[in-house]
Amino acid sequence: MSQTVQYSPLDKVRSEARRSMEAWFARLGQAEEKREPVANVFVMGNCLELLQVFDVHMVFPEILALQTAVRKVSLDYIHAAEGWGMSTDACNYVKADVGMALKGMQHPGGKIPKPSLAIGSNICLVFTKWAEIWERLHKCPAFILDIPLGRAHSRPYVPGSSQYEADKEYVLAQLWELVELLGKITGKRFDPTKLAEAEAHTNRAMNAWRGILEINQNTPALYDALADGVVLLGMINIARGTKEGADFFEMALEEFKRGAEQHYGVLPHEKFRLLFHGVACYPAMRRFQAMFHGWNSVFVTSPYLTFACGGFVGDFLFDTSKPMESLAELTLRCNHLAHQAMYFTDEFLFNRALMEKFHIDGIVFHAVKSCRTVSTSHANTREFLSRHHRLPCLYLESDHVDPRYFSEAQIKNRVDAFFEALTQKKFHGRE
Amino acid sequence: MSEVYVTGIDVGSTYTKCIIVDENSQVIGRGLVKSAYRFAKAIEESYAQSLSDANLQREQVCYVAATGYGRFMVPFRDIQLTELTCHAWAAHHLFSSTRVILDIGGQDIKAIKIDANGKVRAFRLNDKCAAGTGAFLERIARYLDKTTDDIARMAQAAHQPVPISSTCAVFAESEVINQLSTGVSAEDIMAGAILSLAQRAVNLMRPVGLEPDHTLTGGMTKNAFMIRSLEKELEGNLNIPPDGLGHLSGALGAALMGLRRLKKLHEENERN
Amino acid sequence: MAGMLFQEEYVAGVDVGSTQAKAVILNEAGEITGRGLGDVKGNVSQAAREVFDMALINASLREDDIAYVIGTGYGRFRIAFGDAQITEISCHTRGARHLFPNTRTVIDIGGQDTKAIRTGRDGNVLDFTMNDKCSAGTGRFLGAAAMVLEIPLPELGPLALASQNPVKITTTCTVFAESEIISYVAKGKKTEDILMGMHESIAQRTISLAQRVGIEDELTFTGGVSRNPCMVKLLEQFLGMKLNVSSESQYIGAIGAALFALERIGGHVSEKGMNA
Amino acid sequence: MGCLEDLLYRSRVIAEDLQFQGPKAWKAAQPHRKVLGHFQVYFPEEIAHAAGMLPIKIVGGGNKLEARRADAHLGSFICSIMRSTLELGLSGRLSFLDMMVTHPICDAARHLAGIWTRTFPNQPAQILYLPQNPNSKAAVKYLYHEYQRLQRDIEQIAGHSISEEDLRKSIALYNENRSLLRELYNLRKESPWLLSASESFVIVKAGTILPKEEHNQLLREILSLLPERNAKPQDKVRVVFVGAFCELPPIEMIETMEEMCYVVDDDFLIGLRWLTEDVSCEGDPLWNLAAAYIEHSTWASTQYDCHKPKEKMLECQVRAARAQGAICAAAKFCEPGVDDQIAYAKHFDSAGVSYILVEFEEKQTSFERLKMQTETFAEAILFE
Ligand SMILES: Nc1ncnc2c1ncn2[C@@H]1O[C@H](COP(=O)(O)OP(=O)(O)O)[C@@H](O)[C@H]1O
Ligand SMILES: Nc1ncnc2c1ncn2[C@@H]1O[C@H](COP(=O)(O)OP(=O)(O)O)[C@@H](O)[C@H]1O
Ligand code: SF4
Ligand code: SF4
Ligand code: SF4
Repeated sequence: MSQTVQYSPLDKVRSEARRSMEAWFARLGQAEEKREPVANVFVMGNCLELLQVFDVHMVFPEILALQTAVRKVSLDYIHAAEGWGMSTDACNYVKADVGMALKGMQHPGGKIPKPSLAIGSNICLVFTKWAEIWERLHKCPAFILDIPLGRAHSRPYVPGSSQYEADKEYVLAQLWELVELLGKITGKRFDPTKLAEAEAHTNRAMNAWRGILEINQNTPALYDALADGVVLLGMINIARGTKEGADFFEMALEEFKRGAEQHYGVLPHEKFRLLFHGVACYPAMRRFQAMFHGWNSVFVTSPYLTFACGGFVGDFLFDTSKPMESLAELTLRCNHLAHQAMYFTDEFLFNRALMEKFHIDGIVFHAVKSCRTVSTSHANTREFLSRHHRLPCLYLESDHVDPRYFSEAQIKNRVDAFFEALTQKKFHGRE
Repeated sequence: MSEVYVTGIDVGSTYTKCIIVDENSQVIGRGLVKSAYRFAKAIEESYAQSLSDANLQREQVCYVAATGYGRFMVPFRDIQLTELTCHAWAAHHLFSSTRVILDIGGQDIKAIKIDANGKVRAFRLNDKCAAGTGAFLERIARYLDKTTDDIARMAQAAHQPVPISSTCAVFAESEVINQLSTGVSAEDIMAGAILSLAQRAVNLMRPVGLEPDHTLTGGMTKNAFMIRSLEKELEGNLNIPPDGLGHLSGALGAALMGLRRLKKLHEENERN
Repeated sequence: MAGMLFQEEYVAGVDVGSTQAKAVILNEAGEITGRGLGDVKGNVSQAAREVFDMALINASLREDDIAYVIGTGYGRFRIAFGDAQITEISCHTRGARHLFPNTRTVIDIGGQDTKAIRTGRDGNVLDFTMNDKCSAGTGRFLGAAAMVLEIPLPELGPLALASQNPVKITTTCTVFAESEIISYVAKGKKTEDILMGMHESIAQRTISLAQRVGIEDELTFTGGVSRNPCMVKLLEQFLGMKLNVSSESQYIGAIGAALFALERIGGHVSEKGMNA
Repeated sequence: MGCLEDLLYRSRVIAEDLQFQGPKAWKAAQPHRKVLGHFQVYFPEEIAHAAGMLPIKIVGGGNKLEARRADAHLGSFICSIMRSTLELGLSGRLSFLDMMVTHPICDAARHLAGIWTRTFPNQPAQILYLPQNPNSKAAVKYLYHEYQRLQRDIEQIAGHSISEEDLRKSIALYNENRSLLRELYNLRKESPWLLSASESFVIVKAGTILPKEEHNQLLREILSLLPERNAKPQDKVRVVFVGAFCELPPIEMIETMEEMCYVVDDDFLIGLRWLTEDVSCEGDPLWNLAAAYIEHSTWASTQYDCHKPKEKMLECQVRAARAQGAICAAAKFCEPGVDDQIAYAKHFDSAGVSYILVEFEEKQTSFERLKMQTETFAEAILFE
């Protein structure tokens, strides 16, 4: 990053992640030939650990979709899907995926196998719609895991309460139904020890994950929660519940710690520290990032890193002595928390303690036009925050896949104005 | 039935078109007038044009079918039909094997699928956004200080079309300025705009099914570059109504539908 | 200027918008000594040059007399002779505060953009929003009406004010607005009623936008559309408050840019502004 | 008993009342009365009714409401019913509500409770988590627990508890309402000239804010007068309309379609007709209510159910109504709606059912395109 040859913890993290990602694609490329079962799953509410017990390959259509954008081919896929009949308003992840199916499952990363099973959930209701599309396109069964989520603002959700227990019972019952279905599809028997093993790997990975999130409280920040965050998120999804994944995250944490000791900063002259909220703008990641780096600002954290990692609830970890129950509980709790944070945003995400710990100067909301799950509350939250907390907020609208919604001049205008104001505030004390 | 003449009038947002057919469905008169948003005047003028072209008096016309955006504004109409039905019918009449019809008008794009009898099976209209319509090209032409008639000629002269990525017809203008000032030629910009419009149009056709063969109707048939771009996108040939009837297809369809209706009424009268 | 004991310093602000380019020249006291206004057609850099030259002539100065030039507006990076660039959000705020020191909210309606800005006590931008990727509800919407109805822009507002029975314009698209206007013409609606409908629709959209940042008194209305008396009246009526509108309103972005330029060379006005 | 035209007029006035005068008057008539508002689509109103509350359905503001404030709170990609509902709140029209409930019908609507809480901190808002996996064997039991939770929350706000007997009475009242609505829809299928879809729409819509006792009375009177109505069948195409499961089309839009067609079946306010059979009053009434939601319910785009593929459900509906085609609508920006249009179109293409796809917005006031689409549709069927 800077001119002097400096140690960068990111080098190893990035190269290892790239290697894993390539290996993942390679495995997927062979799955169909080897007639191995494949499940389409989502980054939230996916019970990966259970799928590992049955040796099912996992395809993450969301990750594939965002990669089409990163590799600048998403518009082709979107066109194909819109030509097939999809609305311009529908989530563009779905369109990129449908486009891929229409193009014979060809993805820039390699050939993607057709699913033998689709596991949707209600975390995002587009998942259920998406699963319905797969039922029709790929003629595969769909399983919808229904997780009761947050009911109201600041309502306690504690183990032992009648609501919590009822919810847990419902989730657990569905997991057993999923086990039955997986058994039918793979012809394998359920092995609780194997599940416990996978959960133990996840526990290790999660412990390291927590350390990685916290380490960015350091000044300067060690990684960019947006660009590098995407790499980390990719890994936590494709490698969670495996030894490889656990090793990776422990390695990453070590690297970051070493970086911290050497006062490494992802930006050589860090001036502003920001919180990023929303889904990233993949079609123009670099240009987007450059607009912020140009002002020497770094994204130090992003709620997305906790939502989309699949298993993060404070200090809660799997209890491997009762693997199924624990899986139900973790799935319920982490998604409940994610939703509480998304719907009833203010109290969970924007508390003073967090802002102070990370020394945050401002919040950037990136509303994705075609993602209502994450973006519906953005404008309202922003309005609420800047009125009640007087926190500088920047609200941008574009898309996570469709490059047509990224208008450089317009976005740059907003970003520059935001920093002009922030500079006045931070360095000239004007308000 | 002697001396039967039927008129079809297509009152579009940009042009008002008129056709007179005789009982053998032969076109004997035509009129084309810029609507310029003065519909009453445009209707009168185009009708007068077609009458004089056909050498007919008003009284000799037995039936008038109106279509298009302003179909209800034709005071002397006997029936009104939508332009979807009329374009479909005209295309079916001219090319009996056609199954998919594309009409790019000033205000919208229509993709229509018909069956072997010319009946509309399915259709799609573009979003209510001007980004994908004839108006899009006209605005860019206007911005480049050119007229509608120049559009095709300019595009032909392009060397390296630059796509217009903006989703908004108005913002596209500022994209145009931007490109002009970086030295891109007006021709390349126009060609790029047509290409992106062609892409949108073909995308609209996809959901109704791309089975051959396709017909293009409406004002865009005058734009040879658009025809080529569409054919490239479709990877196939497009039927273009012969004899300059392309722009008049809506009116032609209306006239032919009118003739059919008239014959049916006669039959019914005779039966009674 | 030749013969003077002290060489007086001048600065310029050039605002290249999507529709029009504006330039102003200020002396060290922050007084406007020259203005230039022209349409942006075809070539952004050239339009910037032209209005700058116009302002120089207007101020009877040569280019060498100008110590610092700040470019703003959508075409700010295309101003070849500029020393720095600042967004029009900061510049409009700065300009508005200069003319109306108690400004807390700025609404700017230009050719393609509508912006709402909330400023703090010190004149810093606290929050702002702009219309999204659709030009609906901007000055261009009125431009469309002017063209279709063949009425010169400056007469739109006064004409609309005569309306008794405004129609309801529901199309949000600038381009389709043309056809909606036509359909009203065809139905025999009065021109002023159609115009009023257009104005009301823009005013509505503007207010919803402004509410995102929260509207505080005093509100200064800037940009080309602020020259339109009907829009001023409607905004005042809907908001129930008085607006500041300057006769320089279309130049406010350029003035703001010039004030920043003055600040860069260490002029008086900026100092005053800082301590105010 | 009034004359039919008066009753229809009265229904329309109630259906278009943006001031909620009826519910406000109901609340003011006695101290301690409480009103519960619930957003589209389905809500077990029986529970609130049994607690002595007036449950009313919040269905947006239509095209007469001027939205000035809500845009500040929602991005440009959110549907109109969300906007107008928030506008109703921001303009103070809903300040008389004692409780607001929303449902996980779609990703946008799930945010409503949070937005409500941030914006109106004094009005308790919550999400009722209706199950999205009705195919699980555990779904009824889960919903039973969720209804119990809701019941506790309602009791707290209503200020007294609900007995099983209260609940049974309410269920019986709602059973009657649902059966009257079924009768109304049957009548339209049999003799669409007696009652237009737009008239039926306002009659049903009046039921969103009328106390059920009064709505039942209104329905009974109208149903008894309809057979005598002086109207003769016309040569129009019979169609089924779907896509209004949540956001409602403007009345003028229904009227526009009816110029060319008889809309013989539709999904307007499907939530009021969600349960397709009477709910049993034997045994545990709350359990029965939960079981009915899973076992005897209709279908909609807002719920996944592998036993109810939407395109097949719609085809059955078209056939059952002896319709010549379907108008498959979707509200602009409504993801559940726009996604299902594809399934309908693909299926109908292969099954040979005539259909058109249309988009609408509740705030729409011009229907030129819709008119062109329905006319073409009707022309294709009439002129073959
Ligand atoms: N001479 C021409 N050369 C190229 N394009 C033309 C010409 N005449 C018309 N067009 C195109 O056709 C469009 C209008 O077509 P038309 O079918 O008449 O529309 P409408 O029915 O809406 O009036 C115009 O927007 C223009 O782009
Ligand atoms: N004399 C005038 N009276 C009313 N409106 C005007 C006048 N001059 C310009 N406008 C409006 O102002 C707009 C241009 O405003 P401006 O702020 O210069 O925009 P931009 O900065 O985007 O170029 C035009 O679209 C027009 O609608
Ligand atoms: S709507 Fe958002 S959360 Fe849902 S699938 Fe699309 S991008 Fe993901
Ligand atoms: S994006 Fe542009 S063309 Fe499309 S509706 Fe908006 S103003 Fe019209
Ligand atoms: S109309 Fe559609 S998107 Fe809007 S709230 Fe209803 S279901 Fe959700």
